[in-house]
Amino acid sequence: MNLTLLFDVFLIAALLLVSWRLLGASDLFQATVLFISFGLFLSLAWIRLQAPDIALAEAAVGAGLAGVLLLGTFKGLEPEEDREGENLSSEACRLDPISPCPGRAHLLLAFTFVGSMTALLLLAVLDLPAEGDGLTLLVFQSLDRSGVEHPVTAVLLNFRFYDTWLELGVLVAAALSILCVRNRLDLRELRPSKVPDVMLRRLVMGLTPIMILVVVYLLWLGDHAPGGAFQAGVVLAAMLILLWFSGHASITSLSRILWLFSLIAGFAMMLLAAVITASWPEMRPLEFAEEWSGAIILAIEVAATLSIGVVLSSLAILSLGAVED
Amino acid sequence: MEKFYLGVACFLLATMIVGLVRVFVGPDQEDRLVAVQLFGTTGVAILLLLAEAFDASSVRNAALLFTLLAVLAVVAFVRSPGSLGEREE
Amino acid sequence: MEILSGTLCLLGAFFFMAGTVGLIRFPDSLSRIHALTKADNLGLGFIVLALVVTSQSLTVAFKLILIWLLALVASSSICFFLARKLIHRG
Amino acid sequence: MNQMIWVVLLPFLGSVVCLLVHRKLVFALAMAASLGTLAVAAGLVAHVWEHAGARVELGGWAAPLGIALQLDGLAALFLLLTAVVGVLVGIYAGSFFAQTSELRPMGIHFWPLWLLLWGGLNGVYLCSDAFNAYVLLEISTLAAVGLTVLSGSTASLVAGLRYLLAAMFGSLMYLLGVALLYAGTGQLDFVLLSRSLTPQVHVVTAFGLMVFGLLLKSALLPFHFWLPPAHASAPAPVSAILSALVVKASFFLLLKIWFVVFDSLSGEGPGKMPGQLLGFLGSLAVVWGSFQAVRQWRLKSLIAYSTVGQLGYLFFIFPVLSFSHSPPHEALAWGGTVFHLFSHGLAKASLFLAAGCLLRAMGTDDLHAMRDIAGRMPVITFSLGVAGVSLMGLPPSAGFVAKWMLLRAVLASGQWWWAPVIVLGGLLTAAYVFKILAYTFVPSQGDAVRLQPVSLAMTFVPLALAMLCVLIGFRADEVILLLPAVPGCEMSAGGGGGP
Repeated sequence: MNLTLLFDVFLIAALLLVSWRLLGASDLFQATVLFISFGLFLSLAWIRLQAPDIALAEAAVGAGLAGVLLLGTFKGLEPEEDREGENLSSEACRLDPISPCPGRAHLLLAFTFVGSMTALLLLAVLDLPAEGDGLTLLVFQSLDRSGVEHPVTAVLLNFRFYDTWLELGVLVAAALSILCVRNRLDLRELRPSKVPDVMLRRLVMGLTPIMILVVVYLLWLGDHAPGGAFQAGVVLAAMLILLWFSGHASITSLSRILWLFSLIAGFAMMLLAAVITASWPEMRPLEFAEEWSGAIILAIEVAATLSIGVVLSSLAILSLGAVED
Repeated sequence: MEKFYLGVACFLLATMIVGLVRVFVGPDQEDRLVAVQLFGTTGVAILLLLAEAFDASSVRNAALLFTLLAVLAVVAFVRSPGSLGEREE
Repeated sequence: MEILSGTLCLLGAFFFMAGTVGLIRFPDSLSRIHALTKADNLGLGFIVLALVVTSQSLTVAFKLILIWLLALVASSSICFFLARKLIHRG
Repeated sequence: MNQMIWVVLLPFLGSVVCLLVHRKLVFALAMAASLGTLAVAAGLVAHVWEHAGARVELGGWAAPLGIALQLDGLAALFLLLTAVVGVLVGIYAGSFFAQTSELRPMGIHFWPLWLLLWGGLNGVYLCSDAFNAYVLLEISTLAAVGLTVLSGSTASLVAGLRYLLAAMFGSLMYLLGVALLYAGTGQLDFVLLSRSLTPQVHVVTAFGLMVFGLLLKSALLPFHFWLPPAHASAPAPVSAILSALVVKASFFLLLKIWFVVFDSLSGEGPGKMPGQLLGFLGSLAVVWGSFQAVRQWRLKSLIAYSTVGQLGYLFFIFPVLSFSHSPPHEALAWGGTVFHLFSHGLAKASLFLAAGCLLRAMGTDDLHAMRDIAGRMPVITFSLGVAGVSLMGLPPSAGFVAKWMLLRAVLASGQWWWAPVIVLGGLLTAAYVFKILAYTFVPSQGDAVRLQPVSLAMTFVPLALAMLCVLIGFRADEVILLLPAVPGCEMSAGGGGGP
């Protein structure tokens, strides 16, 4: 009896069951809760697929941020009276009053599309060559020239620095877009509630130092093991959101300019590196001298952690704080 | 010993699947959240067992993140602006 | 050592099972919350203990215990928040 | 050729600086970044003119591991178009967002987002890596959606969310295709990919997914549903940017995917049938989009639907080149398509900016309200007319050159059945352009509303764009010379190799 196989079968069964119920749920709250548990199973699946970096990220995002955003959005949709879930869902999914809610034809169309996509992808995946392992070998061969020991970090912050830099730009664009939607210039005055909650304040006071430690630990791990700026940034974001919920000083008390500085720190740091290397005559753009690359990557990771934390917590706070506006 | 840990992990995963019933039937929002909380703890236990079984320390970090961030969703649920409990307090 | 670890592990699994049974079978929300906290704290506790006794390094043992302590804090405060909300709603 | 990266760096620098400096300095610094980008882009065009293309390996990591930037004639022309439209729209926007106290806060977010978008667009033109292209599309999409919802009004939110979902779905389909290609070949670089592809099931699936994703983002007919509301509800400078530039970036990528990456799949590009299908959808877009434009009564909706119609012309290049690779009509097809891109970009920017002026002056963009505008706002009406003439394809505008070349390319390749569509599209375009102009000449019956004053910059930028549109009609030879006969051949010259 192969136990690994049994575990995988259970995991697949759980994933399919949860996603099926998730799609079929008429109650938005149930769907939200199912989505949170889906993240948990997914994280287990990433571990079985031997992608610990993604499992870490999924753990942080799935357990923390996704729950906050979805539950907060649910609170925003919830009508004044505590209605039963059933009547709520059909009202709540209407953003655009002109277009009707999904009807039978929509569902049929969606199922046909998804069905044919699945079939097509299955065919394509079965057709893939079995032995291909991409650029793994090349990455390991070039690892000693990259300045770090963990291959994922080397790819993200050295070999494909340009992509990571642009991804941080995507985060900046997302934060600015939400700001536009909310018609705001910064996060000040976004207070969660006037009611003090002693229990929550104590809890957050206790958790915050541990969270800071974990942020630093994850950041330090990124150099040689799964971890790094993104995972650390998500934990930082969770910490900032908790502080905000408990009424402590959080990013909402930052002045506009300080908040913007931390928002773009990662993007600007990488931009600075790009500008310096591009104007350096003997170097190619984005090329780091080997002896410096470790230090440069560390500095960029610190800035990126700050940015990711601030952007993600701002997104959550802006969408949650909206209810009061 | 690895096999044993893996077996216990399988068992815990099975209890999680059974526990899903509470998420499906509810009836209260709190019931569903409590069930998810149980999943979280069970998931952490599974992760720790897997970490031991496959000898992968990064899996333990994932477990650490899950426990650290477990309170977040519930805090969001009870403290979001406009939440019902709040208005009555 | 391995036998001790195995026994602790089984104990942990039993408490998880008990917690799940409580979650499914208990009649109202408050008692479900009660069953759950007791069960999952003990369950995770025994499993952590099982792993601690067989762990090779001190850091791993330390991390395991930290996880358990965090889980204790998290689940007790979560249950406090949820129970308070339930009681306020009546 | 390392200065190539500055077309990405300068807008990004401008974006970061605009976020941090005092609001009084924002416009000056943003214009400095814009003009700098224009200068670098012009330098790159000159470089291509003298030495053909160039390739830069970023970070010194050679292609399969790292990311390369690739400059060729097509990319240089796109860079130039974006820079010209960008600078002129920037001048207009500086005045537009200073008008009223409601618009001023929007201006604070406009500049960082627009410069971020500009850097992303320039990145797309220089891109030579399938995954990097995805990231660049994401940054452009997110910034474009941010610009769409700049006003925060409900209409713009609904339109912006629909745009976001459609564009994200398109990106994900594209990404799925990239993932399949990477799993199959272990390559991401365009040139290396094109060398290692063989007609297998997963390669064809990847081709289908990538093309589908990009079609969704470039709003070809059945996938155009997100475009009119988004382009019509955004503030005027944003509509101009979205219509003139953003949709074309994904079209540019489609050209590269089709004619560079998958060109080697069979002897004649990715086959005849997909080419004919795109041509058919393009014809439908030309007819349906123009027809819908004729039916609109709001000026901005009319112009937005006109974009749906005009984008259709771009897709005739696929059937024309899928039949045979013979130099004469190939050059015509490339020239016609690029000319159409240019003339449409400039004319559409001019139209949207002029519509913004009218909206400001009259407080509405309802065509019925435009009585006697020709007499009272002659410059704006003249810009509308000139830009309209170019859209219709009347000589001597660039639009005429474009449509004439496309018509000859279609006939030379023996596919006469596309010709009536091109002519019919021109007639329908004439119908909606005359519809606009006719209302501006209706004499007022004494009940004319008082017009709000419109600043000089806002009045003359649309005119400048419209005049440029006519002027490049005289520079057809240079544009054709810049374009490679087959872009794939030139690409492979610099591709691959060690560091």
